Amino acid sequence: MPDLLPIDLLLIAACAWLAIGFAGIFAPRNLRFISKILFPLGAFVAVLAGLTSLTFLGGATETAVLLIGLPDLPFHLRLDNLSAVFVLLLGFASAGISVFAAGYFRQGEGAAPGLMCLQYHVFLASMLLVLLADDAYAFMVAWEGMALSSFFLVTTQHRQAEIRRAGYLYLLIAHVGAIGILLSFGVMTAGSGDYSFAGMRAQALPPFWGSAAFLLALFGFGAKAGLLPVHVWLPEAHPAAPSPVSAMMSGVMLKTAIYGLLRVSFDLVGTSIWWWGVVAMVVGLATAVFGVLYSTVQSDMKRLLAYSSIENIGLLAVALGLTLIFHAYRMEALAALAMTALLYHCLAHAGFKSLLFLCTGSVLHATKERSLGKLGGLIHRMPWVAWLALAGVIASAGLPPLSGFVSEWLLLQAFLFSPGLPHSWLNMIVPVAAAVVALVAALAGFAMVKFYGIVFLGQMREPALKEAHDAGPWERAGLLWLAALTLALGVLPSTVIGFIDAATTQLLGTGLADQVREHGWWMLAPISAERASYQPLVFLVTIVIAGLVGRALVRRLYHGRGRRSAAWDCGYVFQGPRAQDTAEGFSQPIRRIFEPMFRMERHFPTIRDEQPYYSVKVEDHFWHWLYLPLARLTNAVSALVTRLQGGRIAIYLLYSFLTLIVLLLVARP
Amino acid sequence: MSLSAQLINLFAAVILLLAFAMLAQRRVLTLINLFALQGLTLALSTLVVAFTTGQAHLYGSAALTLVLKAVLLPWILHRLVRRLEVKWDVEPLIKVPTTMLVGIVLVIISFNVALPISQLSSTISRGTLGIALASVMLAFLMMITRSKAIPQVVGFLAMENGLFLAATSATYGMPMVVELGIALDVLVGVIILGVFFFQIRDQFDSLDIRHLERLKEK
Amino acid sequence: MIDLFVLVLAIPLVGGLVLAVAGERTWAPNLNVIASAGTFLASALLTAEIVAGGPRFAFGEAFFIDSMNVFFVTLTAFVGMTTSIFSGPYMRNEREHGKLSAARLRLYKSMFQLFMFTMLAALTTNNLGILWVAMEAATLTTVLLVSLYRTPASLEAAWKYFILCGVGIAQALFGTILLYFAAERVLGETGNALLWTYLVDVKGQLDPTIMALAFIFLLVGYGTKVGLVPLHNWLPDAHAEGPTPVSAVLSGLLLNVALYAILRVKVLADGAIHTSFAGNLMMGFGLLTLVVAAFFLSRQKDIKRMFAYSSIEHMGLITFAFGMGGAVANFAGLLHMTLHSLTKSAIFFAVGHAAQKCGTQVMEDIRGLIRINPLIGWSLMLGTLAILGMPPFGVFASEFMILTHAMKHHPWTTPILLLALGVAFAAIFGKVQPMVFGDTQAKRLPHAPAIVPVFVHLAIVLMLGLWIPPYLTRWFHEAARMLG
Amino acid sequence: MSISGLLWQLFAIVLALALAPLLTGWVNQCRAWLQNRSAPPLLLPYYMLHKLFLKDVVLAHGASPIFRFAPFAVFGCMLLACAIIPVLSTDLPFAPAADTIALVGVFGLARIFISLAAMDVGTSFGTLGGRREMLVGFLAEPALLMVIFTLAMIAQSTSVATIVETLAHREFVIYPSLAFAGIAFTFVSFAENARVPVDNPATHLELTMIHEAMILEYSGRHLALIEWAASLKLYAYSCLGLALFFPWGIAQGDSFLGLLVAIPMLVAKLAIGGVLLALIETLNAKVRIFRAPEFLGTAFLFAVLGLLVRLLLESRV
Repeated sequence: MPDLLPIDLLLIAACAWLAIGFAGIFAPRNLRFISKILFPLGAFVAVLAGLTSLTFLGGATETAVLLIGLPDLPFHLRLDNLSAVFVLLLGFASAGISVFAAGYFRQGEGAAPGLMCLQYHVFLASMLLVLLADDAYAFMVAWEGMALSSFFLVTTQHRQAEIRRAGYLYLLIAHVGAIGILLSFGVMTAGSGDYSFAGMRAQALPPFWGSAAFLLALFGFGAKAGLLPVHVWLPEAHPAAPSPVSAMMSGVMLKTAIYGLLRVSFDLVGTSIWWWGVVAMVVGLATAVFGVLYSTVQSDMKRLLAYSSIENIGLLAVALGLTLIFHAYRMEALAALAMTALLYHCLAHAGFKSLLFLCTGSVLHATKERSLGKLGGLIHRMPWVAWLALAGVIASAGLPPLSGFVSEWLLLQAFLFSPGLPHSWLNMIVPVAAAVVALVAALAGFAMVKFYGIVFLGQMREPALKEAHDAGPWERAGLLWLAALTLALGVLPSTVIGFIDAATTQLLGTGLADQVREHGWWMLAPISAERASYQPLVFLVTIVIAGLVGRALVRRLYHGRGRRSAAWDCGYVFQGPRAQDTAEGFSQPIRRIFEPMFRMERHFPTIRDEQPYYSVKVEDHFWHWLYLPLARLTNAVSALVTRLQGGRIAIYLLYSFLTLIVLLLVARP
Repeated sequence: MSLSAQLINLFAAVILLLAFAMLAQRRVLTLINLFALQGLTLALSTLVVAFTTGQAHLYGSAALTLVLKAVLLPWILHRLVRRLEVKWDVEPLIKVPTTMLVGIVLVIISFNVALPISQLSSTISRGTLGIALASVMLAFLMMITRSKAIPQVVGFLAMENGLFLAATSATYGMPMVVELGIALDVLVGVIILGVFFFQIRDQFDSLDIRHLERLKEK
Repeated sequence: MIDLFVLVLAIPLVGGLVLAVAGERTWAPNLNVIASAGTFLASALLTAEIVAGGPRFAFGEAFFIDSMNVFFVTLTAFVGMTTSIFSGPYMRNEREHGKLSAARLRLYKSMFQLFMFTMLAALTTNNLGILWVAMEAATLTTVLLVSLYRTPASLEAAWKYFILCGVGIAQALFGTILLYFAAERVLGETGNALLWTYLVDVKGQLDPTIMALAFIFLLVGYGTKVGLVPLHNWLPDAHAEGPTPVSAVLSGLLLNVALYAILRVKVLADGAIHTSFAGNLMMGFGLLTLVVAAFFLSRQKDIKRMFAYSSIEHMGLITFAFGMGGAVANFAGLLHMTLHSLTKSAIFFAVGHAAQKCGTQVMEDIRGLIRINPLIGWSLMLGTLAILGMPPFGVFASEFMILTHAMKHHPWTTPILLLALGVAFAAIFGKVQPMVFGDTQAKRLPHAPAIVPVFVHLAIVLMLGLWIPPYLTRWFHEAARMLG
Repeated sequence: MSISGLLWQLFAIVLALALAPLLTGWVNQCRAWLQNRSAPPLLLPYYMLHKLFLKDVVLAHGASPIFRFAPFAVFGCMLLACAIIPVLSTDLPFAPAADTIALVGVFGLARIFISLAAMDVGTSFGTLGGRREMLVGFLAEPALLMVIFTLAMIAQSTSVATIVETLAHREFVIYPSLAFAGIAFTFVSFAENARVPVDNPATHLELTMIHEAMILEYSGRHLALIEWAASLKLYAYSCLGLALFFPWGIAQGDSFLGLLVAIPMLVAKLAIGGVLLALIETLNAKVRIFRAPEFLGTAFLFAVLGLLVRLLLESRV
């Protein structure tokens, strides 16, 4: 079919997802059909969508207008390179997640499988539509559809009150965010009443309104992404959701918010002011530091990952800020560098965070346990999951040669150029921001070691863990796919940048592809080889060869003998699993060093305690500083308002009477 | 000013006076009688207008008012009072002198509001529009200040009287079909209210509407 | 051939009278449904006729059907039909629970049909006086419906409803008199001075001072029935204490009809006054209503009461939309009215079943509906999401249009609107979610719930969010244009 | 990439492998002298390695494959680091494989592996060591990156080779920022190499140790590799410090003569560096673990100051 454009194919993919979803609802209890046919089918569609956008990248923008929508604002769709990059992300990440999900969903857990199948695929389709939407209405429909379907997925286990609460918080903040986005669109139409994106592009906004639109978008999309201070839903919702859903939300959905921010700030607003970048950067830094610190002190493995997602979103916001700053000063080459870092990190995070969340899913299935304090030593029972999780952990810690490092490296490179900025304050502050980014990256390593070490290594903390089983074939396939993506993104940066550069070029007018291509596929040198270069493959191969050669040599020159024995107990007899660090113990240094950042409730044992125990509960300051006061305020206003309805008919009549009198006296045509 | 115009103004003044009297009255039976008197005055006033202007349908209107407001409704109310054995409106929610003061303010407001309109009117009875509005407002005030169900209903009906007065004074009455419809509504309304009184008394052992304050926001 | 319009009015009237006499027969519930269905059928055919042939009169010039009210007629007849379908099993359950006697059921069915009749008459009449009469009659019929249970609470609610709406409507009568007065100065004493078709032709010549006063009285008067703050106090009580089908029609239809009356008058006022006086008043009331109702929501304990406040809130929004005026806002307002009727009645259906299942209207005692009966649970959930303006449900479409229009013409109102919508969302969703989800120990009911109407409503609402059929668009546009 | 370049690269790696234990031995010897002890033989580290390689590996029952895999990975990482840092010439084939940021990444990777391995057996000391190592790591890494940033801004490049070339082979300029960066770098390298103020390589007192606590369970060839890797790390840091702050003597191309000169220069510089290291270690005392953040915080502060000084004083040069 030669006349099917990529945008048509993507539309078909969205429809296919919807069809798959509705197919599930017709056999809601037929688990075999749903998990072994529908979910793999969904994964297949996802791969196709990813491939479609891969072939499209670099191509000319395509548009379509659908028959549905409002009478004078039908759904406009548009596939350009920016959308395509994110469709790529969506397709490839969700393929792995869908395959995993095929093996994950079981009978009798939460909602009926058919219902979940519907919600899951509607979620996918609406995310795709978000990326393709080219008018405010279609965007908002898709956006809220995404929020809604994911909300239902989050509350699958709705019998638990805390999960309901998490879902509520999630949908509420998503809704408030959506209001912000809608307002932002409204500002961008500049009163023209044209709510298609084309109409917004055509408007030249004065700086004040441009800034208003940007800030509203930052708030609105930030609420979805999990930027401070509207992040509170994220650590609640992610653990509540089934793992494939957490993976989808963290890996893909959060990126749609980044997509929206990019779309608004580089495409729709049309102007750019330097301090926007500073705002984004400051918010991003705060988010990143906050996220990573809280991630290190969590005792629930999914919460830990959720906070880690907040951190990554913060880094993305920093990259966005940097891009905006460079863009505002017309330093497009550097802006392109920062934006490449941004897009790359989106892809990388989609890969490794989905991978890690899926791993927690397997662990959860095998052990029924989310609390780090009751896990441990799972590498013995679940080698597949453990080794694949290691890839995610290394990438997530931002270490070479996997995907997380590439984006971090690009980001730091972009930071190094900030002294060229024609603004002395920025010159001073931006490098300090780079220092914070470095701190965040290092702390991420801490969090990841904690995660991996406590879940998979050490002794099993509970006897029941001996019964744990490894992931099934479908789950393994999904994990492998994502691990492979993580590896590919790690060692083939130039190739990947060759693809995503189309988006950068589209938004900024210039890209990195030419410089990158100059040096061959194995080497990443975004500006010039002299300035900075990175050859991940050499990296990987050297380490592997050094390890292997070392091993071979040692065996050849000496021997390979070994035996097993009990671990050395340092003279203590009690070296059971309880002697290991708990999750709380591991993060004790962090709590101590960064004490003011946490709101802690601690109980210390005293000498007189019959049964001494130590406990610590870490809470988010924002609850007490922002959300609870807000709730109290609303409540107070509400209490005031309800006095209107006091029950006395005489008073009611008086209202009516006074209204009439006031109107008669005051209102004049 | 012609005699009929003077007569109409007189009747209007009587209606206003009766409205004040009702506002001050605490005995339920007297209240109903005052209401009947107001209906009668209204019917007479309409009759004068009809006679003066020769509008045929105003005779009908006057007859309707007479039957309904001066006879039928008071009769129903009397029966109700007897059956329900209520004689006193225990005490108004606001003290009577205060109510009267507020009433005077209301009259001033009504006159001022109605002034620009009555200047536009060409009817013989245009000056009474302000009085009509004032009696609507006074009836309203009465409803607000009464704590028993029956006085409240009387207030409601007195309001209708004011509205009828307004209709005749400004426009020589509404089209007949509308007037009939209004009359039907009022009649049915009073019957339903009558049924209500019994139900309320059954449920609450009283017609004091202060019992009816349970539905509220806490 | 019988005039379709006659059928539209005659079926409910005759039905109501027959049911008043024979309402205790076994076939009576079916007759109720059949009469409603017949009304709907007739009105649908009438709509087709009007769409094809343009506006027309009936019974001389007493009734007038144009593209605006025919749409309300269809909507009213449709919701009436689904409500009657819903009320069959619902009322049977109520009876078996001993809450209602056979005589009361007879009263219910008869009054329901008469209520439909009064509303259809109010919508179609050409005479603003008759409009008033029909509105008052609608109050009377519903007063009986609200007090159907004869509990202290329902009596209190009905009493307040009667008195407040009675007083309100008396003010509307004063306004009507003033309007008549203004019109008579132009049209002369021909007796046509209350006929809409005549009035609309001469609206430019009506005296602005009188019209302004008349509009104030009419707005306060009919506004009481619409539920505009601070005239709304009867509304939550009446909704909460009456039987659920009555709550559904009150919210879904009566409020609309009252608003329709205001709209008709607004056209005249706008024509006479030449400033946005009427619009500004409506916008002010709309905003106040929206905000106050939103803050009311979070402290509710009774589920029907909460959704009653939600109705107030939406009426505020619609009033605001019509207040802004202009083609887009009017279009959005009409659309929102339609969608609100459909959604809110669907919600009340679901709520009715839910409350029946759990034996209470107290939200804290309703838990885990989705486990008792997934259909009821999902219908309440989806209905709630729809009414909260979640896409892809249609309410979002109309809210989107209202918001964007407000942003364009009255930017200062947008934060207020959004604040109210946000607060409402937090309140309603926070209460509904634990009702739908979670655990429960409720029992089964003897009669299967009539859940089809809910899904039919929601399906239409969903469709309108994604695709508004062109003929509907045309129709809405035409109506919006008539509103100016 | 020429054959001779490749050969020189291999030579540099072999040199690193050979010199690293020697450096460790030299430092130990100097320290002993300074502390008035009789010094162990200079070649003791080689004997140790040989002995360990000969011994059987004793694995704890709970040890997983990660435990066995980690020593090789750590060793590989350190070897890569040594290959990247220009010790002899700035123009070796591996130079573009990684810049300074990637170098920090390599150290981070090694740290992760060793920490994970420490947690693997599940003893109390292992996890304690692992967490302390990560603590030191997340404090040291940003400081190190800031040092690198300062240098990168001077050289307009993050590539180590370019930095060395800028500093050594172009016009000589006094950079005050370098002083700050140098101090910060010294602090960091002490912490990173488990040296005295932060850790004490000579102790096995459980409550204070970091590095030793992590490798308690290792034995035989695994321990040998880890020890060797530790030596390599010290060597790599020393070379990095020398390359960044005292780059003179490193050849520019792969000319035989230049490289021939570079080797003795390197050995001399390392010898002096070793003495200084021992001296500082002797003059200081091990601090409590929770003083370590202060120590490294100071390093971070210095590094940032260096950066600001660079921006304030030198950017207009």
